[in-house]
Amino acid sequence: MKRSRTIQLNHLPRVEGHGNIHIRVQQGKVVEARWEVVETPRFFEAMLIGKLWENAPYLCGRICGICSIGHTLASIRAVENAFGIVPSEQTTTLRLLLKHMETLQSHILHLYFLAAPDFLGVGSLLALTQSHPTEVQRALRLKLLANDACDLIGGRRLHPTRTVVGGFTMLPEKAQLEHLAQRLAAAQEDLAAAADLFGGFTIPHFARETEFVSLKGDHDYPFIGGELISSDGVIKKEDEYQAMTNEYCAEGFTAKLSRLSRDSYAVGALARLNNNFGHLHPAARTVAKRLGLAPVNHNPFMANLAQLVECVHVVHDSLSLIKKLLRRKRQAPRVALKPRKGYGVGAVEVPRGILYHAYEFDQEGRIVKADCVIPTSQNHANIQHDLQALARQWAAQGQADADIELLAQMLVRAYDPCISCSVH
Amino acid sequence: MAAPLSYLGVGLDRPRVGVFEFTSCEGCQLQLVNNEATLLDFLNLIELVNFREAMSERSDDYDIALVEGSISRADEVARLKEIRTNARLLVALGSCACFGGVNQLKNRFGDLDWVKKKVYGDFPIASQEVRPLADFVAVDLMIYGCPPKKEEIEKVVTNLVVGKKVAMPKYPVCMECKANENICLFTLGEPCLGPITRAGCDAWCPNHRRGCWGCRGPAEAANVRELEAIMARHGFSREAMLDRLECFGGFSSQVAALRGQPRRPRKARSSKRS
Amino acid sequence: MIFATFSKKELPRLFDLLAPNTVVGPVQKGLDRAGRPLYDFDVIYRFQDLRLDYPTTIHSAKRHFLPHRESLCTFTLQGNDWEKQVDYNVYKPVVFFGLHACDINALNKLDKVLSSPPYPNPYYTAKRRNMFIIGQGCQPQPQCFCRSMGTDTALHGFDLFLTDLGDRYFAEILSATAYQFLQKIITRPPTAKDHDRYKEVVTERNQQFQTTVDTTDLTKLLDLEFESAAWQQWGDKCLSCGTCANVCPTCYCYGVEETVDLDLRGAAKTKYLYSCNLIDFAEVAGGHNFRPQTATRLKYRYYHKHRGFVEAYEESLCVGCGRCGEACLAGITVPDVLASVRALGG
Amino acid sequence: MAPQLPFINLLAQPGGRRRQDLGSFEYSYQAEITNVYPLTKAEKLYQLQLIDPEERRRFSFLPGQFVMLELPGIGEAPFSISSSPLHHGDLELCIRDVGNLTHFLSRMQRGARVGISGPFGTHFPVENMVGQDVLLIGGGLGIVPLRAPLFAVLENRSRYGRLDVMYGAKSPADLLFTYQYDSWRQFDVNLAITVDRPNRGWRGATGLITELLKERIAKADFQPATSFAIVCGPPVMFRFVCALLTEAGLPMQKMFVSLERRMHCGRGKCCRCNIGATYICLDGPVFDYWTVMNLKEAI
Ligand SMILES: Cc1cc2nc3c(=O)[nH]c(=O)nc-3n(C[C@H](O)[C@H](O)[C@H](O)COP(=O)(O)OP(=O)(O)OC[C@H]3O[C@@H](n4cnc5c(N)ncnc54)[C@H](O)[C@@H]3O)c2cc1C
Ligand code: SF4
Ligand code: SF4
Ligand code: SF4
Repeated sequence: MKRSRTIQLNHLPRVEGHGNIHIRVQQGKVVEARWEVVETPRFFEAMLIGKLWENAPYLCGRICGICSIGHTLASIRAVENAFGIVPSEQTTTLRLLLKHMETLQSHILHLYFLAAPDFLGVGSLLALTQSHPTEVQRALRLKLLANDACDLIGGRRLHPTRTVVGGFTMLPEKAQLEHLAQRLAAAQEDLAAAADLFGGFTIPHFARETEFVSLKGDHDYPFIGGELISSDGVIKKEDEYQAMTNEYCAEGFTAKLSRLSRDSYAVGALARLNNNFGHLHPAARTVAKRLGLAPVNHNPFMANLAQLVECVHVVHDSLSLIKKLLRRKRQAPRVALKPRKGYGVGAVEVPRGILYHAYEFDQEGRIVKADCVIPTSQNHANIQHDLQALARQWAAQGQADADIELLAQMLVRAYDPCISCSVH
Repeated sequence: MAAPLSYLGVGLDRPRVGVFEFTSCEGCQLQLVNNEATLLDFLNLIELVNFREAMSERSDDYDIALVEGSISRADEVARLKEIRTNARLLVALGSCACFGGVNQLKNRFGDLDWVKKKVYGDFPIASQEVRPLADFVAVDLMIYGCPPKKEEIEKVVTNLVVGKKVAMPKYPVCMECKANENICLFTLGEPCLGPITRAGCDAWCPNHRRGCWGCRGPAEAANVRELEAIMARHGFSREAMLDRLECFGGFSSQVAALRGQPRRPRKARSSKRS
Repeated sequence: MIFATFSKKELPRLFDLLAPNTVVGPVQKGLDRAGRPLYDFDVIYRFQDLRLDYPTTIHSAKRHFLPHRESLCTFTLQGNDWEKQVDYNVYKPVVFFGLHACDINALNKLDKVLSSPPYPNPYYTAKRRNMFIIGQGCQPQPQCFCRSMGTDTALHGFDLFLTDLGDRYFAEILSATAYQFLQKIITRPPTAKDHDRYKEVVTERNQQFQTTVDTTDLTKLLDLEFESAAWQQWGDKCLSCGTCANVCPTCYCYGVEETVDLDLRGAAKTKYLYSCNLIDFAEVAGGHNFRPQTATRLKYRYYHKHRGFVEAYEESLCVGCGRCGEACLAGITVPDVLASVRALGG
Repeated sequence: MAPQLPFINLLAQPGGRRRQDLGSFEYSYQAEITNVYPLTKAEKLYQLQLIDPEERRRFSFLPGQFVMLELPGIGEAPFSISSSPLHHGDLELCIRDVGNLTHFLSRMQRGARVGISGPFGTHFPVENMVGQDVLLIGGGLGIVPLRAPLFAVLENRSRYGRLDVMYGAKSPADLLFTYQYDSWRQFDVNLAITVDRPNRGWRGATGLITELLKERIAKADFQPATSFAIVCGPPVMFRFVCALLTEAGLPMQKMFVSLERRMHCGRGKCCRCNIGATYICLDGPVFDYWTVMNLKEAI
C-alpha cells in the first residue's frame, strides 16, 4: 500500500533535551526525514570570556546534568594543560575511577530508564515497576552504587564539589574505598543479569557504514586524554581536536554539527568499542561476544549493547584502580598552581562520546577564548543521516506509521543524545 | 491504580505532577530520579503525568508543575504561561528557574548580538536575555540550589501532599557548615559565600572543602557589606568575590549595587499562596 | 579531694584501660592557611591520635552531649491510631579525655538548666550521667578570658583532673570510678614537692592570660546600656550566621522539626540546635518577629549569657573560652563587645 | 579484660508522669477529638477527651495554663485551655487556623487522635481575687484564655464582686462564643462588646476596646483598690489597656496578661520563648504587669 503520510514528533520523550523528528513519505518514497534540535542555547563559550580560570570547571560542569562530572574533568584538564600542571598519579587514578562511575551511572540510566521501555513495549520505567519489579530493583541498585561512588570521590553525583584544578579538595578514606570495592564486586551479578535481559531483546536490523571517532587507547581502553582516532584512519593530537570536529551551523539545529572524512561521524560507546575493542577488559570482551558485538559494527542500535559492555569494563577496571589506590602511599590531595598565559585542550570520553574543552588564558589566568565540543553535537549529523536511511528502508518495506515512529525514536534514543548539552 | 493516601485519618489527594524544563542542563529533574533508595516511595506519593525526560505519556491535566530552567526565548515564555494556566501550583525547581542560574551570566555583556556572534558567528539564532520564571508568571514555591537537594525535593513534595507549608531556611549556610563541624574555608585559605547564602543544602560544598558559590541565593539577612570586608581581610580579590556572587543570579541586585549599576526594575510577580 | 601523682608513661595504660568504652578527645583536624595545626574533639581509637597538647579546639565537644541534630522521638502510624517511640540516643558510656576547665565548667552550667526541674531534659541528662571526664590543665591562648569569667579552674563536674608537672601528672580524683581505674596503673600519693610544683605550674599558667573582661556590675551595666550605640555598631558587622552559637560550649537553644516519612507510615520529631542570632529566632505565629534587627539579636545573645542567666543562677553562661570570637568571620569577640558597651555607654 | 564503665540507662528507669520525672519530658497523653464546632471562618472549638480514663480523671489544670498539642509529623504547639478547670481531662481548645498544625487539625474529624502534654505555665490567680471585682478584657483571640478564669469565677460566682467582661473583635463575624453570651449574662456578668468594623445589623458598640474601658473607669463604681484585671490580646492592645488601668489607679501587680512566643518545647529547655532568664513557658505565659514592664522586649 502506497500513500502519503507525515510523522511529526515534537520534543521527543525519554531523551535529555528537546529534539523533533519529522518524516514525510509520499507514494512510498521518503521525501524528507529530519532530525531537528530546538533546544534553547545557553552560550557557555561566551559566558566564560573574561572570567578567572577557576570559573571554567565550576561553570562548565553545569553544561550538563547527566555528565557534569565528565565536563568538569575535561574542563580541569584543559586548564591544567594550559597552565602546565601535572596532576599526581593518585589524582589521575581517582579521576578515572570517578569517570568510570559516571559512565556506569549514565549507561544504567539510559539502558533501563530510557531504552528498555521501548524493547518491552511500555512508555516508561514506571510501568516496569509493575511488570518487571526485579529488573527495576536491579537497575536502581546499580545506579545507586554508581551514584554513591560519585558522591564518595567527586563529593556529589551531580555538579561535583571535590574536583578542582590540580586534584581534589578532599580524598575518600581507605575504609570507604574498601567498601566501594566490595559493592563493585557484588554488582557483577547484577550486570550479568542485565546482559541476559538486554541480550534477549530484538535489536532492529539496520546498518549504515559510518566513521567512528574516539580517543585512541595506547594500552588501556581510553577515557581521559590522549590521541584522537577515527575508524577511517585519521589520527590527531589532543590539541588538534578542531581538525577532527570541523564544527558548522545548519538550519534546524540550535546545536552545531560536525563532520570528518564523510558527511557525518559518530561518537559514543559504539565508537569507543569499535576503535578500541582490544583494550576492553577480557570480561567485557566476553560479554561483547555473547551479545554479538565485534568491531567494526555499523548498526547504531547496537550502541545500547556497547554501553552494557562498557559497564562491565568499568566495573572491572574500577576494582583494579581501587586496588592500586589502596596499595600506594597517600599523596597530597592537590598540587599548587600558578596561572599563566596559554592555551589548553582537554579531551574526555563521556558516556555519549568524546568531549573537548579548550581555553585560552591571559597572564592572570583570565579566559580570553573558550570552545567546547560536545559528543551529541558531533552525533547530530549522523543521527540525521541514519534517520534518512532508516526511514527509506522501512518505508520501502511498507511498515506501519506507528512502527516507523517507534523505530525512529529508538534510533535517536540509541545515541543517548544529550541535547541540552549539545546546545550549551 | 495505587491505593488512596491518608494521614492520621485525613484523606489526602495524590497530586498529579508534571515536570517541565526550559533553558537548563536538566540536572534538577535528573535529581528526581537520582534518589534510588526512595524512588518508589516517592513515585507512590504522586501521580506523574508529564515528565518528558523519563516517560512517553503526556497530559496537560496536572496540579503541580515542577519547572526547571530559565527563560531565554519567546516560545519558552508562551509555554511557561500555558503551564501556569494548567497548574494549581507552580514550583520553580533549581537556581536557573529561581534566579536565571548560570545561564544569566551572558546577560552581563549587555550586547546580546555580540554574545550570539561569539558562539554562532553569522548563523541566525533566537535567544533573548535570560530571566527567571517569576519575571513572567507567578511562582508559588521555590526550591533553590544548583543542584537542588533530592532530600529537599522529597520533603517539599511530602509536605505538599499532607498540606504542610514549606518553609525554607532563612539563615545562611555557615549555620549548617558549623553544625557539621567543618573547618571554615577562610581558615584554610579559600573564599566562601556561606556567610550570606541561604542554607538548606546542609553546607554541601563546604562539607567537601569547597567554598560556597551562592547557588541558593541570598539568606534573609545577608550582610554583603561585611562579606566584602571579610574577603578583603583574607586577601581575596574583589573579582573573585564578584565571580561567585554573580554566578547563579541570586545576588543580582547586590552585584549591581557593588558594581554601582542601577538595579534594573523587575517585572516580578511572585505570589504567595494563602 | 583525693590527690595522686603518676608518671607520664602510665597515661597510655590508663587510656587502654578506658578504651573498651567510646573515648572522645582532642585530635588534629588539619592545618590552617599558615600551616598551623587545627584541633577538634573526635572519637579516638589509639592513644597516639590523642593530642593532649592542644591549645584549644575550633568547636566545643558539644556534639557529643548536645548533638546539632537529634531525634526526640519517632511515630508509627496506622489509620487514626499512632504510637510514639522515645529514645534518648545514648547506648554506652563515653570517656572524655582531656577537657579543659572551661569546657567542664560549661557542662556544669548546662546542668543547671538542662538537668534541673521542672522537666529535666532526659536526652542531655542521659548522656551527662554516662560521661566519664578526665580534665586537663590548659595553656592560656590569646583569646581566652576564662579567668575573668571565673571558669579557669574546675571544682567539680569531672571524674579526674590532670595537671602536667613535666615528667608526671598531678591528679585530682573526684569519683570512685576514677579512683578504681587509677588502682590499675602505678600511682603514688603526692609529696610536698609535688604540691609545690603543682602550685608553681598553676601560678605560671595564671600569668599567661592575656585577655581580660571587666565584669564589674556587668548585669546592671547591660540593663543601663540597653540602648547603647555599641549594639548597632556590632550589629552592622554581624552576619546573623549562628557560627558563634554553634562553636559555643554553652549555647543550647534549639528548635524542633516534625517530618512525615515518604511512605506516610511514620513520622519523626527532631531537635536541631538553633541560634538567637538567626533572623527568625524570635518569630511567632502570624509572622511577627520580636527581633527583626541584627543588632537586637546580637544584643540578645549577650543579654541571655551575661544578664538573664546571672539573674537565674548567679553566674554568667559564658565560660570565656573565646571560641566564638575566633570563629566569627566578622571578628566580633565577647571582650571587645563588652568593653565597647562599657566605654560607649559611659 | 579491662573494665567497662557502667551504663546508666535512664530510659529503663521507671518513668512516672510527675513534673520532675525524666520520663515526662517527651510523654504525651493521647486524646480523642470528640467534637468540633466551627465558630468563625478561621476558628474552631475542639472538644478533646484523654483516652485513658485514669489519666482523664487525674489531669488537672489552672485557668490560664496551656497544653502542647501534637500531631505526629505535623507539629506541636501551645494552646490555652479554654474550658473550666472542673472538667479535668475533658478539654476545650479554641484554635485559629493559621499554619501547619492548626490547618491540619482543622481537617481532622471526630474520632481522630492527638497528643496532649501539659498543663504548662503559670495561671491567673483567681483564688486571690475572691471578694474583689474582676475585669476580664480580651481582644480577638484573647477571649480564648479568658474563658477558663471566667468559668472558674462563674463556678463560685457569689464569692466574687462585680464581674466585667470586655471583648473586642474586628467585626461581628469574628466574635467568638456568641452562643454563650446569654448564659454568661444570667450569671451576672457585665458583658460589653465592641467591634472595629460593624456590619449593617450591628447594634452594639463600635471602636477600640479602650473606649469601653474608659467608660467603665469613668463609672462611679470602679474601685481600683478592690479590683483585679486580666488582659489578653495582641501586645498593642494590652499595652494601651494596661496603661489606662494604671492611670486609673489599679496597681500593676493586680493586672495579669498572657504573653505569646514561639515555643518549641514548652518545658523551659529550648530557649525559644525566653526573654533573658524569663521563660514564657515556665514563668509565664501569665505575668503580672509589673513583671512585664521589667522585661525588655516583652511586648
Ligand atoms: C501560651 C500560648 C497560648 C496560645 N493559645 C492559643 C489558643 O488558645 N488558640 C490559638 O488559636 N492559638 C493559641 N496560641 C498560638 C498558637 O500556639 C499558634 O497559633 C500555633 O503555634 C500555630 O501553629 P501552626 O503550626 O499552625 O502554625 P505555624 O505553621 O507554626 O505558622 C504560623 C504562622 O507563622 C508563620 N511561620 C511558621 N514558621 C515560620 C518560619 N520558619 N518562618 C517564618 N514564618 C513562619 C507562618 O507563616 C504562619 O503564618 C497560643 C500561643 C501561646 C504561646
Ligand atoms: S566554610 Fe563557608 S559556610 Fe562554612 S563557616 Fe566558613 S564561611 Fe561559613
Ligand atoms: S554550599 Fe553554596 S554553592 Fe554549594 S550547594 Fe550550598 S548554596 Fe550551593
Ligand atoms: S556574632 Fe559573628 S558568629 Fe555570631 S552570628 Fe554574628 S557574625 Fe555570626
